[in-house]
Amino acid sequence: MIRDERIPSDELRRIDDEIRSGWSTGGDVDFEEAIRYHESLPASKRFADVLESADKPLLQPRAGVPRLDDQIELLEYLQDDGKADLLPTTIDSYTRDNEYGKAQEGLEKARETGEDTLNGFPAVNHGIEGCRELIDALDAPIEVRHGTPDARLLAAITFAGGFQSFEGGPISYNIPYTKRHGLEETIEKWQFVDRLAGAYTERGVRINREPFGPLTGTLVPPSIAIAIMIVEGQLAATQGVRSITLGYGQVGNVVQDVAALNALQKLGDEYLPDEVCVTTVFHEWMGGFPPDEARANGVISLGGMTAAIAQPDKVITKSPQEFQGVPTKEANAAGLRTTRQVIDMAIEQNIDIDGIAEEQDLIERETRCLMDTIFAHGDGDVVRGTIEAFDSGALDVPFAPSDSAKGAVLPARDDDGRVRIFEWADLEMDDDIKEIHKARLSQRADTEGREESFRMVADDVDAISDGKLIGRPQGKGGVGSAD
Amino acid sequence: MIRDERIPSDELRRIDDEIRSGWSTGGDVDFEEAIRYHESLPASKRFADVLESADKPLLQPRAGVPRLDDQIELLEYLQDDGKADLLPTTIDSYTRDNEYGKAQEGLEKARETGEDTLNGFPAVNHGIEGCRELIDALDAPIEVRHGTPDARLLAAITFAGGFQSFEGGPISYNIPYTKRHGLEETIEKWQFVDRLAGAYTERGVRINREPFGPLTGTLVPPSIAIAIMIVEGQLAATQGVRSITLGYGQVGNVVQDVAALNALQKLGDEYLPDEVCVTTVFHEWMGGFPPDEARANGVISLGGMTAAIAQPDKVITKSPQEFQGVPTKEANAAGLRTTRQVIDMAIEQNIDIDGIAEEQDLIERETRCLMDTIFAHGDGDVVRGTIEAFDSGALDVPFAPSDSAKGAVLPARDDDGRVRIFEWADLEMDDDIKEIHKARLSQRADTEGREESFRMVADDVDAISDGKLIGRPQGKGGVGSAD
Amino acid sequence: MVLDTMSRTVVLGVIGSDAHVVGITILEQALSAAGFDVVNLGVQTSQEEFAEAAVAHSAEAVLVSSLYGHAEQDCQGFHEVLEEADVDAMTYIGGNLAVGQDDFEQTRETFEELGFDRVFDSETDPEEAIAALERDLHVTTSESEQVTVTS
Amino acid sequence: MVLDTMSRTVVLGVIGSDAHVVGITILEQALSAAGFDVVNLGVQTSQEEFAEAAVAHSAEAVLVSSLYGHAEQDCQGFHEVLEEADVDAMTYIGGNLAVGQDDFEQTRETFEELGFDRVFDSETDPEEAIAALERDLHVTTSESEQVTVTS
Ligand code: B12
Ligand code: B12
Repeated sequence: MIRDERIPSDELRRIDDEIRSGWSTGGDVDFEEAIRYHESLPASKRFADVLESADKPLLQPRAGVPRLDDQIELLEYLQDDGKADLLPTTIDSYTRDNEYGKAQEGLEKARETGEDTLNGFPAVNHGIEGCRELIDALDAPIEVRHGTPDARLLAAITFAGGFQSFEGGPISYNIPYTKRHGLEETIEKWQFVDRLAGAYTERGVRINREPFGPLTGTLVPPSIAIAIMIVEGQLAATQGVRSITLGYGQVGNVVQDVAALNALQKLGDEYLPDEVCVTTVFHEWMGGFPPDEARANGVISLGGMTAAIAQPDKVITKSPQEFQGVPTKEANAAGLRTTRQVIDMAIEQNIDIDGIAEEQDLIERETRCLMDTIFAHGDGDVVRGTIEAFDSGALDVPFAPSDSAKGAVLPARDDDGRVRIFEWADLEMDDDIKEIHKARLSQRADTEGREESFRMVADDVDAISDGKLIGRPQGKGGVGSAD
Repeated sequence: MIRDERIPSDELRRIDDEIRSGWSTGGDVDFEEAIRYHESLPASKRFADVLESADKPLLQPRAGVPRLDDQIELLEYLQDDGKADLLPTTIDSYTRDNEYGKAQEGLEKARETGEDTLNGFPAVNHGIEGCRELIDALDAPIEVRHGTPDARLLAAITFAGGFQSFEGGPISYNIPYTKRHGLEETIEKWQFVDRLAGAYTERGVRINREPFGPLTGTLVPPSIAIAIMIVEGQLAATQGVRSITLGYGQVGNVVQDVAALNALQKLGDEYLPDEVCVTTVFHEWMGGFPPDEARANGVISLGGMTAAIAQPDKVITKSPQEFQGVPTKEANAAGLRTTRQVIDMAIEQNIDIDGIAEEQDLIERETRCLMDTIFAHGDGDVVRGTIEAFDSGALDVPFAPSDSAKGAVLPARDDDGRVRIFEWADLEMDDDIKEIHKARLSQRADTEGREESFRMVADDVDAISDGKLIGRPQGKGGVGSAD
Repeated sequence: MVLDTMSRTVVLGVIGSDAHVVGITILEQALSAAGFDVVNLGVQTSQEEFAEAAVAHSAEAVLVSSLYGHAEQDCQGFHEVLEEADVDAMTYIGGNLAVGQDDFEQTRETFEELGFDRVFDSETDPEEAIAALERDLHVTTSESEQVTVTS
Repeated sequence: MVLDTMSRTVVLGVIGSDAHVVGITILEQALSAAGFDVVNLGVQTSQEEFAEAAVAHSAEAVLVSSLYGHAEQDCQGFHEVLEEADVDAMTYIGGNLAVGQDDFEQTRETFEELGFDRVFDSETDPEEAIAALERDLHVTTSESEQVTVTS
């Protein structure tokens, strides 16, 4: 039965040896040599330092293509033409499934045909050398972004390959990304990833870790996301990580988004040990996008505006082609520049919106309820508590595809467009908070002259792609019109 | 010596006959027949009614090409693909100069070559029939937009041609648009335009009139714009206009823009006679745009966000190609849809920003100072007062190219990005208000560690196109680096 | 409202290692509301799981969803697997079927060649899928009207 | 700072019926700051007014600005008018020179054919125009450095 305890050094070495034998490139890892490589990198490539010392939100896109030279070209473009402050390398789906063989096939096919037959960069297959070639070629720090339940080999190779930031976590890369991996299993695997990052940290190479805040990207109530961020931050801290970036995905209501980012930073600082430097990352809208680049630019800009007000440490931008598919590099850079323009025009303005403190207070109270129930479920151990709380449904994520979460909680927007909880299922929450949500949602139902139902949820899921924030009834029968 | 008095009917007829003889198409105007044509139009083409009864900001682009069929196609596109609520017809520059002969040449060359040799639609040359073909072809109401100091013939033909909204005014289409026309002259000419609109109004065809609020489009302090809007509204009301849309151009600081739009509506209602229905129009940023469509989309979106908060009756959108030249129809429609998306996502949110009431109060006080000085200059007559006040410099517009304005007042942004007055010249203003501006600007100068100077103004003029709101020194020498 | 379509069973799932669940959640709801009997296999469903479920529930249609850009690889040989299991159902595929900014007509061809009866893009409303199913499975028009008229 | 360029006179104005004044306001300021003697004719300046001013002030360069899209028409025959008036000055044109979304290289050609020595697009910083003037009017390098070094 695993607990929230640091993996002992010998155990770390044992697992490390074992997982590195999983694919040929694993054998090339030499920890001492890797430390020397990191030490040789200029200050401008030290991810944690660059992020933590920035005086305004840094922008980072998403991007990953199979071939190394293409990936270099893509990132150079995003750096030069998009003016990205931080760069990504998004990993392909086969690697996420630990199917390095299939990834190899895809990579070879890509090399032969010139087509992108993988939806990301297979870093394990490229190996340490390939990774370092990438790191060396670019000026900005680069993060590994993936969605891998078992990312141990990916971490071993990319850390040794010179990456200093690694997205994900045992919950956030499990619940939204996979059906069958148990939580206990992914926690155990991520303890290794964090422990490895901690081993580098101990040697002065502070690997930045970034739990994935948006989760399913679809109307996730802020407190659920924040509680999971705190848990993953705690787990990482236990293993020795000292630079942690907690994430949050825009819901589109400015007051709620600013309040949530404030709460995320505040509770992160409070719950995580003092020796951890906590930063925040804001993801531009992660749900369904409008099938129209012009409208998508509006969605992106609203994200920029929110970022200018809340001033997170980092913003992950979307492209106007988000709806359609993997964006061209031009569209990706355009998303960066649109965001930059909005932020830079708005950030020097004093924009204090009423009601942020109240909303933040509500989010904090909700988050504390969830944290309390997690600790209670685990008799004080956050690992056990997380597993038990998901099991009982006291902790849950809307639209979770994973068997490890009930996925029974359902969100809906209130009359102001803030995300509330419509179906609580077994989610743990104080009654007075539930009453607040209930009242807000019944106010909306009144406005719309209809009952609260799954149809409202479905309408809200589609609303932003349909051009609105709130999924108001349109007169004509929509989804669920027959119930 | 002209005064703010209604043109008598016989005088109206006399001038009407005279000006209609200025170009062949003028002869076709038959007032009674025109009234019947207007009466035959469906409710959806009654500009004033559509605008005044809307429950959210209506969107209108700018657009004009020389040939009729091209103009129809262009407007259909903006209506169908851009989802414009209100349509424009922008007139070419030769017509604005009353050079109908040159416009005719341009039009014929356009017809021969298929190229757009004019920068707008020569409505006078197209005549009543051409105008009506346009009105008939589109579903939405259409406004005439131009920039013509002497727009009498244009008005006579377009009103009879079925247009029910007409932009401009004696100050707003003089000071920013022309060097040599005297104010007395343009006022006299616009009295006719307004009187003609009033004649239609009397017969139940409420022609909407829209003074051009952005003026030079470049850092115009809100109170200057609002005072001129009120004056033009008063002049129009005197001549019998009953539907007046006062305009304002975004300066980019959200608090100041919302405050200005609030003040515009409030003071418009207060200063204009009760029988006038006062609405407001917000122009997305009218100054220099970034030479990059992605960044331009950010500027446009900030305008949309501001509109969602202030909720003017109408928004005039910009396109992402504003910097480059006359936009393609696709870019024009994109500007509309980006704006729509931002407004529709933000408008249902309760976004109350601190400090709007204070800023609005300041703007109102400034505007009253200017209105008081205008009345005082004219011994109670607003026409005389306006002429005298511009003459003495008590009323002035920054960057005015006209000989009728001193153009000596200079704006600069304060540390929050609000437009303040740096050089007052002879502008009339209470000392305590001047002190407020002074304090704000010296705060900025302190922040930047430099003196207030023309260089600050020049930096602010370029700031938005350079990607920022405030023209902070960039370390390297910019304009005026040698002074 | 209970319709005759209650007897019409459809199998629904996301193929391959794709985890995008929101689309099929909405689809499941809409199909059920329209009177279909929906067997939702969830995300990350293998070709074999689709075939087994289709056999076990005598499904009249198999609805495959894919969003993440690996649809083509994931569907190679899918129709052979169905055939081997003796599944004789309509097959639909929908979602975001290509990597990158592709032309949809090309994508449609690719998937029709793979054996799918209908191919839908990601702008597809659930109503369109329902209408197609009603046509393909010969649900009578009056029933379908009952469904769409109620608002 | 006083420079030798003080003697170098340039005429500046917006041609035709164009009223866009902001650009030349900034240019005037920058040119003066760089030591040029600027005769600013303002907006809506005719070809003849440019020629007269150039003669009257013995200008070494005539700087024409046009933003509103009629530059080509407005500049037809301009160099003939200058010639007739015996103006022997460098001629520059800048601003937004074409209607619509044109390719700048094409625009440059058009205006070079019309007789302009240099053609600038609307992304031109005043510094570029100053640098070109200094080169074309043989202002010594050390002077120009004095100008750009001070910040
Ligand atoms: C939310 C989201 C996520 C969430 C998913 C959470 C979850 N578990 O569901 C998260 C953040 C986890 C995620 C992860 C990934 N995502 Co994603 N995601 C999206 C996003 C933004 C919205 C999808 C959505 O929920 N839409 C709302 C629902 C209601 O619509 P829908 O899914 O399109 O379904 C409707 C229709 O398509 C249709 N339909 C769907 N299936 C079928 C089937 C049939 C038979 C029929 C008739 C109709 C039909 O009807 C549905 C209901 O109306 C889209 C982009 C977009 N569309 O805006 C990208 C997108 C689908 N994702 C993409 C990618 C690449 C990924 C990742 C690989 C990348 C990464 N960096 O992590 C991973 C994949 C993980 C995995 N193993 O699957 C790409 C796919 C690229 C491509 N196809 O070329 C997209 C298009 C984004 C992009 N532009 O790059 N994603
Ligand atoms: C502000 C503005 C206005 C204001 C002008 C106020 C005033 N009197 O100055 C108002 C609202 C009145 C206006 C009116 C019109 N405008 Co206007 N306007 C603009 C806008 C938004 C900014 C111009 C500006 O001030 N820029 C800031 C200054 C500092 O930059 P600049 O002018 O480009 O000048 C710099 C450089 O170009 C260069 N430069 C300029 N000239 C020269 C000359 C030389 C020799 C050199 C070396 C360099 C140089 O150096 C300058 C300093 O850095 C531009 C679009 C844009 N650029 O974003 C449209 C724009 C110029 N306008 C345009 C049009 C069509 C018009 C109107 C015809 C349309 C209308 N609907 O009313 C009228 C014309 C009226 C008239 N008779 O001239 C078009 C021109 C289209 C084209 N060329 O293809 C533009 C591009 C907008 C568009 N996309 O449609 N406009």
